Amino acid sequence: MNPPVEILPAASSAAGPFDLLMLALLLLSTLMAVALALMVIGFSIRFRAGSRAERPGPVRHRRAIEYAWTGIPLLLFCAIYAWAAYDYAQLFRPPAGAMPVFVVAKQWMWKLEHRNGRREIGELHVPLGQPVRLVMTSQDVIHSFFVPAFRLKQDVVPGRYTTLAFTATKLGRFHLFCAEYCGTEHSLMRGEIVVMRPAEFEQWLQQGADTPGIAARGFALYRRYGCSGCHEPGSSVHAPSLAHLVGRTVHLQDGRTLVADENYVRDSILLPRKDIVAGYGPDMPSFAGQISEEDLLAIIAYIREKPDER
Amino acid sequence: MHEKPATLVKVWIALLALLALSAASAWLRLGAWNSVANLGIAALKALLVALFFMRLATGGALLLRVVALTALFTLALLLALSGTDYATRELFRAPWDQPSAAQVQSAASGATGRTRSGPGDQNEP
Amino acid sequence: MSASTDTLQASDYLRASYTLRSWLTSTDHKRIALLYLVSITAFFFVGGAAATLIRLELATPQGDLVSHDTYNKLFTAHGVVMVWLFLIPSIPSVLGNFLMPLMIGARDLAFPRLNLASWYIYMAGGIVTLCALAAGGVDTGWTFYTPLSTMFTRTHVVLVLLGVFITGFSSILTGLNFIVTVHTMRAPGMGWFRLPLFVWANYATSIILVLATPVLAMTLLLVAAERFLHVGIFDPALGGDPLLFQHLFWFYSHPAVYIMVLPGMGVVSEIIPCFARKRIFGYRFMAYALLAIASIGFLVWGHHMFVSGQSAYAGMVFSLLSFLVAIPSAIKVFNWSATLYRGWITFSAPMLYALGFVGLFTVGGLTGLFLASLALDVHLTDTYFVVAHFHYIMVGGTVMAYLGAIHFWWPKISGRMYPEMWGRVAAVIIFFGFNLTFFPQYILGYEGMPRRYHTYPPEFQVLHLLSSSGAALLAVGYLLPLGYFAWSMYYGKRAEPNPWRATGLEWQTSSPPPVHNFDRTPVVTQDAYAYRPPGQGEQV
Amino acid sequence: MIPQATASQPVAPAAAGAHVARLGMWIFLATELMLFGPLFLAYLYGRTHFPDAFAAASRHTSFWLGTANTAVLLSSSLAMALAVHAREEQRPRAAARLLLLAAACGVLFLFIKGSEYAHDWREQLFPGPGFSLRGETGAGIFFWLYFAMTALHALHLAIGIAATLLFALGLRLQWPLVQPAQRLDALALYWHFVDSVWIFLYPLLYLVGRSGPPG
Ligand code: HEA
Ligand code: HEA
Ligand code: HEC
Ligand code: CUA
Ligand SMILES: [Cu+2]
Repeated sequence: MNPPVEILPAASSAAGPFDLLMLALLLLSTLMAVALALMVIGFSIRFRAGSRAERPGPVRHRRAIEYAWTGIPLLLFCAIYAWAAYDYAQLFRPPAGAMPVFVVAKQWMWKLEHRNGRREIGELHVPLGQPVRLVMTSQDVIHSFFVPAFRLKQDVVPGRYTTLAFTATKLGRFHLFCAEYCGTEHSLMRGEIVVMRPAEFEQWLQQGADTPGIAARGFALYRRYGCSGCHEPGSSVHAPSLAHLVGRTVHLQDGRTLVADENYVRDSILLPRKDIVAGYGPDMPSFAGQISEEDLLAIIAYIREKPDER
Repeated sequence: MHEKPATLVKVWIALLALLALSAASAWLRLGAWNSVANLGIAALKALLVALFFMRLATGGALLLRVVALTALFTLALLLALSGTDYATRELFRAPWDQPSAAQVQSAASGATGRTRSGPGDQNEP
Repeated sequence: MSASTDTLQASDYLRASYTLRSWLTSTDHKRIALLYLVSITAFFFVGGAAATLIRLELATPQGDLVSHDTYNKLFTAHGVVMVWLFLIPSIPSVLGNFLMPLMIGARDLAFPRLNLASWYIYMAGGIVTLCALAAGGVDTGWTFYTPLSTMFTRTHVVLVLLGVFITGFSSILTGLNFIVTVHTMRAPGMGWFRLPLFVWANYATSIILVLATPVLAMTLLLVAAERFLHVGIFDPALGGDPLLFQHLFWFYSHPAVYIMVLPGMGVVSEIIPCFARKRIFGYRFMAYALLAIASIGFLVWGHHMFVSGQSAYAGMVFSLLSFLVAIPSAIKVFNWSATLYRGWITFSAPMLYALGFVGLFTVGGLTGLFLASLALDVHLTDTYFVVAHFHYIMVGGTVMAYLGAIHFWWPKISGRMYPEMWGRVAAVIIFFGFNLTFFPQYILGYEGMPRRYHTYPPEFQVLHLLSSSGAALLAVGYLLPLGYFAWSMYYGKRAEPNPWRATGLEWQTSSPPPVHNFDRTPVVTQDAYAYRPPGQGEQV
Repeated sequence: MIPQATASQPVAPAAAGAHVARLGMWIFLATELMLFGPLFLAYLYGRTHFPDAFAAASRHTSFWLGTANTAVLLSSSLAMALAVHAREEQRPRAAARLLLLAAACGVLFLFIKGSEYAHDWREQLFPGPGFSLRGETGAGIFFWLYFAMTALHALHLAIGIAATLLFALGLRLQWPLVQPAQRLDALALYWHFVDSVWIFLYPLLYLVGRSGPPG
């Protein structure tokens, strides 16, 4: 049990800006609420029916006041909005070289896999001070990855990837909650985040690497499902090279262009007819229903790191 | 005060002509303009129906016109604001996702066999 | 018409006939309002019973009172019953029905039979929902998020959807009736800017009812279809999008929160001028603000989806719009406060409730701003902070206003006075019980306590205990009015036509009003709220 | 505000009946439009995410039947508008005949629609097991929306037909229920609305990708 000395630890780089904005808004609204309360209570006492307060004539109705108390909140609100939106946008800009961790949520547990293949359930070890980027999906319903000490939360949606980036700034163990209601044992879908010193983390990571590494597993799957049969140079099928695909700009047949990310690769595998690459035919078969979420993540991890063949 | 039967018949003829036009235009290869033409014609037809058959053109229908427009506008809101989500969802991850980071990484990690080196060492110079 | 106060009026609407049948087939808006009053009160206690069990369970961190599934069904039932069967119809269907025709000087609503039909539809929906709950309930939360509701839960989703679906049509018909009534049935001289703000509020509410509820109806049908036929609109495996449901649901449900609060604002705008003996400050701004809330309210639904995987750009648009919708609310709070200035204020029970509304709505609204702030919502969403936010507005705000309204118009409705002393005691108990229940939840939420949690880490227990004890106090506060209103029906002092010396046409007719509302057509010659200081000319 | 009694007339609604009925019906139509809203949004979603599948699926609908049906419905609307006109000119018999004509067009529409459904059934276009366009992700969504939208429309039309027949009969037999002119007016508004919905369903469901697959 955490001692209630500190209401809530601030353990990520997002927590500082959050608490600052929270405090600012708290002050502003307390100010407003107290001012209003004083006004209402003050008037109530001063102008109670029996009081002798002066009430000279009918209150003249001043438009100016009304415009003022429309306009001033408007300006304040715009300022808060801009501040909050700026902080929000920062959450989507992980520093370069963030360490990827793959997360698969299911009723009612968290399955996590590090890049070297070390897997954990319900617990996530991360190094202190280094950016981490979670690539998350769900096998069934919507869940939500919530770490209060980090002030971060992101829904985990079936059928696509959502990401969450953070840098831990405090050693220790922190709650991990599932925050989106997901059925019977929603409240038991909890876990812990363990923030370790980088060196210890490194050690920890090496200990339990029970598989050859997620990308290597992906490579094996890549061959097992026959992707290599079409996508490797020298294959007889006319299919695009997948080297450096993630992050590359892709031109589609219908004229659109987009930057390939995990969701795009995922859709290419499961819904190949959705976005056809310019210059290729709609020949890729759909693998929907054949590859498990974890295997998909492994294949994508492989494609992410796939070197140039040439 | 209301439309004469002759007007109504004329409107009907116009409607049928528009129908023929949209049916025919659908067979032309106009790309995205096919839809624009079809839906534009549909809007025109609906406008004719509303103005003449439903009598929004006649005087004294101001309130009714407001009701009709409000409903259309609300429907448009549903489509448009949900549309902002769908139209920008893909945009949202890609540019902020630092594709360059991905490349830095894959360049650094080299061949796929080299998995034993943890990600930590990339970040510690 | 003031002479006949103490004589029994054979023609008043309560005594026009006594049989059950005459009540169940009445097209008199006043009788229909009472039908609603009875049924809505019953549903409130059903929802309250669920809340009681929730708070009991949460008194300890372990799930020792009920099982996981039962807990999940409890908060779902609580949300569904409170939102659709209690709060949405509460003020419009009971007081709106009773008062709108009286306030505009009409004999009835534009479509009296439709009005009765609305009640039957409401009851049908309510009974279907209750049956579904009795048959085992449903565990999706009141939000029915897909794909949990479509593919995973094995509870009675479709039956509950059907109940809500049916209830929706009752809302639609009520809204339609109100709009047409306000447009076409105003008494001579009753121009738009002479309407009491309560009428404006119900008019604005009706616009939302009419435009948003059908979307919910179709959305619920789509969920049912998805469950039966698995068509794939919400299933990513078939190309669908689970978030599509959220867009559709919140397109209705955000405007619906204004359905729940606008009528309360209308009530408060009647009560405060009356007990401050002053014209409301900034009448026109108040009227425009109601319309502004109703219309901008349609633009902000995406603020429930900031971390759902919705595009961040869309999030930014919705956040900005959410701040905009707060402006008219701010105007209202300021104007209510300003109305007190230089008034002659008395503190009868309705006024206590109204002031309670202003305070608690402000706190709830201000915390709404926290949630609308993108970066803050990332942490606060789906925690008890949200639970506290909406209870502050819905319970602290609207339920307070509803109770205030019942007290205020009780003399008109029943022809009897409620016991003033008890009214004040209950108001104070409710105010303190409420804050004790829900203020700790803000702190819980900030500390990260997720909502819809059956069990929780032990460090949250202290605050949960405070909240549960507050709920007990709150329960007492809610049971009191039930008791003394029932008492006053038989033993209360007889009410004069206008016990509060209020303006407004409803006070010009006898208490309780005759079946036809007015003996003679009222002709309006003054603006609303023409209050004068005591001694400077009487009202009636 | 002391209301002054001008006359001792009983309180009567201030408004003319015609206005009340029309306003009520228009507001009802607004709710009807919003009822279709989620289907349109689902369509927008599917169409933008699976443009090719939607085009391919739409090519499986019956172009000619859909077009003919549109013409039938537009004509029914003309008959309805003329009926209202006749009723206002105090020619109830002519009005009744025109109503019958409108209803007949409606029935014809439903008949054609039914034969279309039968055709779709044979072609296995009902999404579900045995759906013939399984391979094309998104085609299922298209056809589901196709059936949902057209069925909802047909339901509305069927209600309209029933009401129209009642009115035709009532006008002939002089039932008091259908006598007030504004009631027929309201029915006509409903009918034209149902027609307008179809005007949009037609290009959305029948005309997508008619000019052939892209490329
Ligand atoms: C009657 C009900 C009601 C009302 C009126 C409101 C009003 C508002 N709500 Fe609330 N809300 C709900 C009921 C309501 N809400 C419910 C039920 C949920 C949760 C649903 C669920 O998930 O189950 C919810 C959730 C909710 C969320 C999503 C939280 C989440 O799940 O992440 C957000 C986010 O933006 C939000 C914002 C707002 C805002 C900005 C207002 C504004 O309209 C408030 C405006 C009022 C004021 C701002 C106060 C007065 C103003 C002043 C005194 C001005 C002076 C102030 C300054 C100058 C600072 N609400
Ligand atoms: C609209 C109105 C409304 C109202 C009036 C209330 C009233 C109350 N609600 Fe609320 N509540 C919601 C709407 C409302 N609620 C919604 C929409 C949700 C979200 C649901 C979801 O997540 O899906 C929610 C969720 C919710 C939760 C969160 C559950 C969770 O996330 O796990 C809690 C917890 O404290 C709670 C408590 C209360 C309490 C203590 C009251 C009190 O004010 C109630 C007081 C009334 C009484 C206490 C009744 C008195 C009667 C008796 C005492 C008789 C009892 C009889 C027996 C016990 C046999 N509610
Ligand atoms: C029968 C041949 C074939 C097989 C097998 C195949 N693909 Fe493809 N793939 C293609 C073709 C052709 C394209 C280009 C057309 C398109 O975009 O659909 C393509 C496109 C892609 C793309 C998008 C490439 C880009 O540049 O944007 C990805 C990613 C991809 N495939 C991954 C895979 C994976 C992973 C597998 C195995 C699980 C696989 N493919 C199996 C033929 C194949
Ligand atoms: Cu997983 Cu809640
Ligand atoms: Cu909202």
